[in-house]
Amino acid sequence: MNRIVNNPDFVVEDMLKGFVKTHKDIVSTTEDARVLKYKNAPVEGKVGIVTGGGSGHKPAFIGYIGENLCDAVAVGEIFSSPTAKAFLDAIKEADSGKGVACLYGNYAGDNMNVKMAMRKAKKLGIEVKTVVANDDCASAPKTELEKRRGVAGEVLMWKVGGAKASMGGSLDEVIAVAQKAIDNTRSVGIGTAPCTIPAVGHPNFQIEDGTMEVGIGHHGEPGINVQPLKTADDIAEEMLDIIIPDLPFESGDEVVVLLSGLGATPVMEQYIVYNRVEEILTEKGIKVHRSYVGNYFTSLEMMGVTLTVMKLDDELKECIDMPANSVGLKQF
Amino acid sequence: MNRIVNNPDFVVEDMLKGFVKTHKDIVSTTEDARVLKYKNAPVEGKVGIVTGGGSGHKPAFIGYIGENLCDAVAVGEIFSSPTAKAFLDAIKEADSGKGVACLYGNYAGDNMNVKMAMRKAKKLGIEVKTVVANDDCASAPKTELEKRRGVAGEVLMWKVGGAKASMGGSLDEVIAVAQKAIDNTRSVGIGTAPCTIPAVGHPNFQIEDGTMEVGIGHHGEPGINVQPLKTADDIAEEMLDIIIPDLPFESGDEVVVLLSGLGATPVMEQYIVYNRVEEILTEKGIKVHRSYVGNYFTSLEMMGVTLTVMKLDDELKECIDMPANSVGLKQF
Amino acid sequence: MSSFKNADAGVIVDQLIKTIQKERDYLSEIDGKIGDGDHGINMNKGFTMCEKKLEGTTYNLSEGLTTLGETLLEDIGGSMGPLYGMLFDEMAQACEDEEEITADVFAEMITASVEGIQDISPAQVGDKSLLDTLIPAKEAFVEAKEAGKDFAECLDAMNAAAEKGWQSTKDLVAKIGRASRLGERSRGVLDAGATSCYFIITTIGSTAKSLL
Amino acid sequence: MSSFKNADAGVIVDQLIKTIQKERDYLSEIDGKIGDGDHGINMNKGFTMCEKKLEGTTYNLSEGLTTLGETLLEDIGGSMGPLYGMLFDEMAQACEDEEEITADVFAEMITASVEGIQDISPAQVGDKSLLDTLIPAKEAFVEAKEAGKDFAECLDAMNAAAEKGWQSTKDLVAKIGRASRLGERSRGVLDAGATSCYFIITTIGSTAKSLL
Ligand SMILES: Nc1ncnc2c1ncn2[C@@H]1O[C@H](COP(=O)(O)OP(=O)(O)O)[C@@H](O)[C@H]1O
Ligand SMILES: Nc1ncnc2c1ncn2[C@@H]1O[C@H](COP(=O)(O)OP(=O)(O)O)[C@@H](O)[C@H]1O
Ligand SMILES: [Mg+2]
Ligand SMILES: [Mg+2]
Ligand SMILES: [Mg+2]
Ligand SMILES: [Mg+2]
Repeated sequence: MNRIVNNPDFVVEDMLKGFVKTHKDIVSTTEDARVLKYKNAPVEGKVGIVTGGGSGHKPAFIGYIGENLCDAVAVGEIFSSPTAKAFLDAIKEADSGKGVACLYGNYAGDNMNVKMAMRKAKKLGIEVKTVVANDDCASAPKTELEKRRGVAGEVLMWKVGGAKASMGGSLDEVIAVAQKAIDNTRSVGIGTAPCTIPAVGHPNFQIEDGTMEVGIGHHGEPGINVQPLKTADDIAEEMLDIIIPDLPFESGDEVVVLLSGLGATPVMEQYIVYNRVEEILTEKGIKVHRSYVGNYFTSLEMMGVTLTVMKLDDELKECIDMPANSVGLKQF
Repeated sequence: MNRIVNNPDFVVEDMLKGFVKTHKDIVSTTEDARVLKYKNAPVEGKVGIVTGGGSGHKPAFIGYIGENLCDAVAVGEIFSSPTAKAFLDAIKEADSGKGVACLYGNYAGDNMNVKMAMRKAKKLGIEVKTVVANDDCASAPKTELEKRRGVAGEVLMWKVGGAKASMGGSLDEVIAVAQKAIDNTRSVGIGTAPCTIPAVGHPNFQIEDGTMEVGIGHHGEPGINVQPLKTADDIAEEMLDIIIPDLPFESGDEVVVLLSGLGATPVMEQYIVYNRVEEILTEKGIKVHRSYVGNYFTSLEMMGVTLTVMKLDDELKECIDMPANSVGLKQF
Repeated sequence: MSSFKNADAGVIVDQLIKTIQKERDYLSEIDGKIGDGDHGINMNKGFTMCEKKLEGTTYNLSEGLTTLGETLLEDIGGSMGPLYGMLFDEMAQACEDEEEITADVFAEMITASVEGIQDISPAQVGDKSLLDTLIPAKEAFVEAKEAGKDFAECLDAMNAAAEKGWQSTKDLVAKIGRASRLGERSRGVLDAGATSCYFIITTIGSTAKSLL
Repeated sequence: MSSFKNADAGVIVDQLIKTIQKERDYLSEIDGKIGDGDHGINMNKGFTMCEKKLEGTTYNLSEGLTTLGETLLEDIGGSMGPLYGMLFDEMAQACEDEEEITADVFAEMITASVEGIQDISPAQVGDKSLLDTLIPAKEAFVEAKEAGKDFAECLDAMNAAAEKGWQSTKDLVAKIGRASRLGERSRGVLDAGATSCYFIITTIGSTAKSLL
């Protein structure tokens, strides 16, 4: 095991300490050790944006705390939902009285903990509404959208929701646009090597060398199929063949593309895949308004990439183009 | 091999295409396919900043093209120096008539190619001066500073030199401050797993599982010794024990710390190491003015981290604190 | 006796803590077969934290259950935190105003716990989860009571149904949780959550019976 | 004859290209032992690019060498680009104004090439690099000439010294380049750059001799 850690049971605690030391210009700690907040949160007169999830996805989730992004984040153990208390505390930290939009991903644990937190928030008189990201095409058929997992599309959901809140949107407006964002977003992942949770010490799933798992989830959830590893160009095509008909994206559409590495795949390779992604989209008459390439949503040192495409309208474009300042996404 | 590439002989070409598509807001291509430039370069009345090196170090080198950073970068094959022509063309693209500071790392190939480029630049009447980064403590004893390699300290050298040039510094002033930056910077790397050049197909060096190589270079150059893998805290201490006495850094100093992953080591682990680094520095009375943690200078999917510490004076601090906008480093 | 005192029944919570601590490794072992092998660790962590909070205090049943539920909700994330947190919290609320825990009160406690869990989880009987233990146990208790059985007999019926429900998970294909990704491969082994739920229900049942 | 015409000697460049193409795999094989196994690939890439540029054109020796040197500098990075680029560039410059290539001119060519390389590389004889071939070859040529030998005899001396210098690298420990990181483990195999330099020098020597 080539992990650089101390006690593997306390990697999240140790990581948070280092994170806060490094980014005190953006984030601050709260009374709850499992909640970090934007240093200016709650922002007066603004709807609060909350998210949360298991650890191991750097820069997600805490890396998206910041200006025009998330106000507070609940932090779980590696690949495991934060507690209901952490979600509740994040909600409290984010609320300035205008309500809180909790924008998170569709996983059983997160769903239950958010529900518990919302019950308690209601008692405290805090209005909370949710958008549950379900952008992963590979996790369920189109007829069961509500079963689909949330993956890197969450970054775009936070970007859009965070921007709307900063523009002065009401809770309903923020929820509506974040929901629109995720409804117009499709993702798929390709895995080429597994990852190891420090406290476990061995990979909790396998991907044979020379093969790739199409549709893999952010925790190694199995995908659509396992194939011999293809070229970058063919991988780009394979991913778009899943994503494009699913929404569907059509000639004349304008889109945002987010191509993220899963952790250990060199960014060089991500640009190689992205190059072909943009070529194919262009061939199909789909215009790339903006693209993000890099490690935006990872799974420890898993290898592979995820591709996320979001169809824009004027409102979404305005939100995507708004400046933002966080650890994971800085945009002027 | 879990590489996501097309023809392994053309990874650099393919990567550059994807990079330019993604970052056209910052970089642009030039007539030389192996030179990228800041879209506004040459910046009128400003000393040009040039660097270059082998590929595979994302976001270095091209990720540091941008506002108040590098104006043009020469791009080599994976882990191999760019051509003399590429360095020359980068120099030409960066020159606005005020001369060019070529700030690069101490490797035989780069030294020779830069020298050749400078001969030709001289014939064209372009004034070029160089600073050769040699921040890697582990690569030669202190008595042979001129043999030391340049590693992640180059990022700080570019930051400082780029800022000075944007502040209106003359070529001599830019060179002086960049030289001061690197003279006050020490780095060391710890490797925990090797990397594979796509065209080679197998790792070109070995690090046994459960061991770490202290002092490893950015291409797997062997370090000081190989040890059983330590905890993150002990690794932090081991690295500082090499760095601190070398300059030496002393109580009362203010420093910038850059902790970079080598590629596949999760950013979570980097924060864990950083946490202890800052603790130790604080214990020693050394104040961290600013820190950078993340994949700032990688080696494909090598595992491990490099630690870089730079001692500040007022001039260096002013340069480090200046805003910058590039792919690899965005600072407001 | 047909009831026991809330004030005397803090011991039920003590026994729950002891049981989970004792079964820690077994629970992880079962989870390791088709899950990620941490169920015992997760449960033990939560119950032991609760033990620490209760240490040196006096508490009746409803207070003990409240602390247990809150601890799970506050300190254990994942799925177990909210599921068992809800279970104990609802049980506690259903008896917090009662001095005497009668069969009627107990029926309300276990019914409330099932409803609470169903409020946050879409899991159904047959999905291979703790509900395969919990729901039959609740139904057996309620049916026995409606059939006019006394409290002790109801508890026996509940315990027997819990065991049967637990064992039923062996032949099920997981439709929920981590194991669901294994499809057919999840058949043939017991479910970890159903196992911990079996220990929890039968510990409550046996300890309650001893108080009658 | 004691000289040959610059105009007739483009063939030297043609022979250099053919030699490197022929020895490509051997050069990589040698580099693979203590380097990264790409020396033949790097050299072949540069020389074949030069071949393409020269195709369909006529060129004398200095023009051919200029194109070869420029191609290496422009298209081959790493260490080989500047080192051999410099070597051929300096050779070309030393004869570009000469119609006749005499022993004196040739001595200047090879001397300039050594000086050019030393201008950019700190490598010394004994460091296990191409200089272990090149410098003895140059010295042998110059000494033979100063001893009054004719051009052909000087070239023979040069070729013999090149071979001896090349073979000397077998017992050396690398002090420069990639292999230097192996320390003692770099002893016992020939140096890749010294090998390509041996092929280059002896191809120049033999072809030049055939033109006399
Ligand atoms: N949505 C759900 N509803 C009910 N029970 C669930 C649900 N998800 C998981 N479980 C139960 O959780 C158990 C696993 O618990 P545990 O190992 O502690 O959590 P994790 O799966 O996060 O590692 C499963 O055996 C199953 O009984
Ligand atoms: N600084 C140097 N000076 C002279 N020769 C060198 C130097 N560095 C490397 N060499 C030569 O280069 C050869 C290796 O060339 P090649 O394999 O093409 O490049 P690389 O080492 O970058 O893969 C070595 O065998 C050595 O002779
Ligand atoms: Mg788990
Ligand atoms: Mg588990
Ligand atoms: Mg080589
Ligand atoms: Mg090489």
